[in-house]
Amino acid sequence: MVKLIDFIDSSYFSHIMLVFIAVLFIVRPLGLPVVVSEQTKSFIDVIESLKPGSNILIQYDVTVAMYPSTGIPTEIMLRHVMEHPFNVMIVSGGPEGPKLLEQFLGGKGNYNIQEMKGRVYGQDHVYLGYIAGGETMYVSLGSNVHGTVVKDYYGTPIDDLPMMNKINTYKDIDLVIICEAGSDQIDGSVRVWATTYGRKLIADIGSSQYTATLVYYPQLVKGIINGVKGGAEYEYSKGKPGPNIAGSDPLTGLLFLNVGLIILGNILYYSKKRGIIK
Amino acid sequence: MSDIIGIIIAATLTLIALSQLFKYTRIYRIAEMSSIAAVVANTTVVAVITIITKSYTPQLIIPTILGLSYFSLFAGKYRWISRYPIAIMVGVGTGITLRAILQSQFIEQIIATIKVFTTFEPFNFINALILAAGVISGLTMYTFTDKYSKELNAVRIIGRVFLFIAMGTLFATSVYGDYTLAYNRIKFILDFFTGKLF
Amino acid sequence: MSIVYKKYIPIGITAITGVIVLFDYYVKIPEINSASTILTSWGTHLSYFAVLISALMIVRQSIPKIIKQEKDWYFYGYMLTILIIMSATGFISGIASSNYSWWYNNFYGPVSTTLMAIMGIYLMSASYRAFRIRSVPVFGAMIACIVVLIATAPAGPVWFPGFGTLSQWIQAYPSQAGIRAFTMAAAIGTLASGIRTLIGLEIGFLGAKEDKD
Amino acid sequence: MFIQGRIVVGVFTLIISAFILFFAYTSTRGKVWGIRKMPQIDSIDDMIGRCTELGRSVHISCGIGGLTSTLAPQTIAALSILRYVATKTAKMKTRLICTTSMADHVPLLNDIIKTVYQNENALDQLAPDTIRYFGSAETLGVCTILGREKCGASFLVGAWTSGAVTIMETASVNDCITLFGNARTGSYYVFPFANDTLIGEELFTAGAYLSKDSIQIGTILGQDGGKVIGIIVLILGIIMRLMGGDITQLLLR
Repeated sequence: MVKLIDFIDSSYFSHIMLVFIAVLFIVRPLGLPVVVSEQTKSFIDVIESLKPGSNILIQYDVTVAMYPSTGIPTEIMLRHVMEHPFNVMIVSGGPEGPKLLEQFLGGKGNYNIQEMKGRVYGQDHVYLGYIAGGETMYVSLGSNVHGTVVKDYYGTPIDDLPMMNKINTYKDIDLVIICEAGSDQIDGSVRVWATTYGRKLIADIGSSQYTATLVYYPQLVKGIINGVKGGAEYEYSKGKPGPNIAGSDPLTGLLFLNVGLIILGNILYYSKKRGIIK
Repeated sequence: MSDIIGIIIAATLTLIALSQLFKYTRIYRIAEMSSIAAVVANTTVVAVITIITKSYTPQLIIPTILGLSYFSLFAGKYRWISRYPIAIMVGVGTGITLRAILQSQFIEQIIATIKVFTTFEPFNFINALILAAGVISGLTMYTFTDKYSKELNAVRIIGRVFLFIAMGTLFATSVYGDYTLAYNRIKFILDFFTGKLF
Repeated sequence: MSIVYKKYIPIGITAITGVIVLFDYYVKIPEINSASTILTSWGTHLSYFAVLISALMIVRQSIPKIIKQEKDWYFYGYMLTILIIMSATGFISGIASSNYSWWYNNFYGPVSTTLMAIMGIYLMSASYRAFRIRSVPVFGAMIACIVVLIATAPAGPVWFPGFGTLSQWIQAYPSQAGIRAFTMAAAIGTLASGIRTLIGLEIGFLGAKEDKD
Repeated sequence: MFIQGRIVVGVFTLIISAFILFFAYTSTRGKVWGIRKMPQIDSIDDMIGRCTELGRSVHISCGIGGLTSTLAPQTIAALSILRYVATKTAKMKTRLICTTSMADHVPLLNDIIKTVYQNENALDQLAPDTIRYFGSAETLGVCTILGREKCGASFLVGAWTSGAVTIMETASVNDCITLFGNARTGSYYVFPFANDTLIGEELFTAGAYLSKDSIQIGTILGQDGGKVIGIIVLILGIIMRLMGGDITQLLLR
């Protein structure tokens, strides 16, 4: 008995349980229910209520290490946006953004954009690449797009791209979508796009940024996708099960395992203290 | 071919790094040394290239000379020369920090707390009061005077409760992303052994 | 005399630099604004030299270990080999080349992501120990943590209806209060620490209080 | 000349600075201000004493804050703790291991540790690999050090990411006590996992508290003044808002 409790008290027990639960759910997915939260619902509503031909700016600041927790949820969002007849302009404020987005634009991601018919680069979507400068850069991008960026990611002057003639300042942008992970820049983005320029803003963020973003909901940020959880809700409400729903099963398991471990820890702690277990 | 070798190296290093969870073995040092070498090499290459390309700019001649004075660290007695570049760096860092720290972390927080008070409707009002009381008692927890210690200590405990509730909440919202990463690595290893990666 | 150039002049430099950069934020005086920009670029440039020193230090520490064949010396040999090969690749073919990124992606990439994963795994075992109720504050933390964990789990609100609202309330009020108090106090601490640095009181970065030669 | 929208911030900065300077000034005139006991900071001595008794080494790291970034004050506060710890280890002939992930720190650490050991006439005790640079792979390196070199205490002070959890867990497996001091909101939730904590502002006061210098202790009281101003403005604002006024526009001037 004492040995068993010592084993449970050691870290090995929780490590083994974690690996066990993760493997179990990967091998045998249960198809647990998904509840679509209010923030996700309003995120989708904002995109679907836009008129055809609207201009969207996507701020893509995902890092390599955080890709599983933030990048994969953004894929479904990018795909959803691309399915509608919008003009999509994408820009990265972080140096690791381009390599990751290239996978998506090149069709290597979980959703294949190359299969989508009718999407032509330069006419309905443009990628501006990585631009240094953080918040200051976004301010100047909003005031004068053509003055801030000269060439797109592939080296074409942006004046030659037909879509970019429609976008000159922040007034031409109807919606801004923030994809953010790891960096503490959500406040800066809200300051620039919502407070200064008064644009409609929605955010697709990693769960570590969720509390920071929730402060602005629903006044400044109109909708939030919360990491893989939000991605799963997105896929569920679009009726297209994908990697996010597959990933949300083990997560339910792991989070409940965590709750169980905390309760177990307290029970054992008090039993020992009261002398119930010797 | 180099892709396959890359995947094999990646999977091996992942397994070695994960082995640290259960027992520290010497083999773990391979993972450690590989990543240290890669990181240091990367930063060094970037630094050298930047120094070579930028040092000729007239504006940067003084910092280049100051930067070279760092090498006095290896000269024992004349170590103090390296304090001059350090003094500039610390001055810049302190100045940059002091600029906006009160704006975003002090005044805007006060404003946000005031704005929660919207109506006298009981539910909203009590919530707003809880928020304000939490902020005030939390700030009181951080006072350092030894006067009125009895009265202040009672408030300090309340403040501590609020701070810890925040810790619990932030833990619960943040682990979510970390578990996603853990689960993805386990999946990577499983995919490697079942041959899905090749 | 030596204390003047070992201590007082560096303190003066820090104070002047700090005040110029600080004032740049509040006033529109062209001289100060451009001086501040120049000083900031100096700071960035200087940190590249610090990288050189650090790399040199690693090499200086490893080589004696290899020569004397101390315990585990072959690991240091392995590290130096990769370090040299990677730097050479970087210098010869450039950091944007595919050769270079192959080394970086396969030697650093998997370990860095695994490190994040290990952190996730450790968080679970750490929470097992940390949230044992030893005091009133920890009790609050544990309750908040359990409620929010259940509400965050994708299937949580289905099995435990009501936790979603409760979790939103906790996040919006008590927890928000804690974070705000932490942030505001940290701001004042930062300000005080900065001022102590500028007036030469807190000079942890300048060696010891007095230098003995 | 003054930039709109930044005036009130400037005024606040001035007022709080004036408070700090006032308390420092009165201390130079011989007034002794009392501050409360801070057991977390006092425990630093016990942690090092334990290492000396058990014959183990002491590990310290000053975090990820670069010197030219907005995290610089946290790093400087951590360096004050480092100076204190290094003085203690030099006196007690305990081995010190100092790791870092920032290249910026390396020259500083070299200078501080060497000068401290020189002052204590203990330069011969200083091993050549006392300071170790790992780049962003620091966590990995520290885990090895804690396991291999038998550290009895680990001071993780300065700005930290949540990666510190990995170090703390490895430390607890290896029977090593951790002190975690940090003022970054992003890694706020890591505090419950450490044995001892310096939460937020406590980190900044540690240096002044440890110095036992009356002027520096005076400045800590000045910080209290800042908090009192914050509380007063907050309460005034709430009362005005409930009576239909608005102070928020004024604060944003």
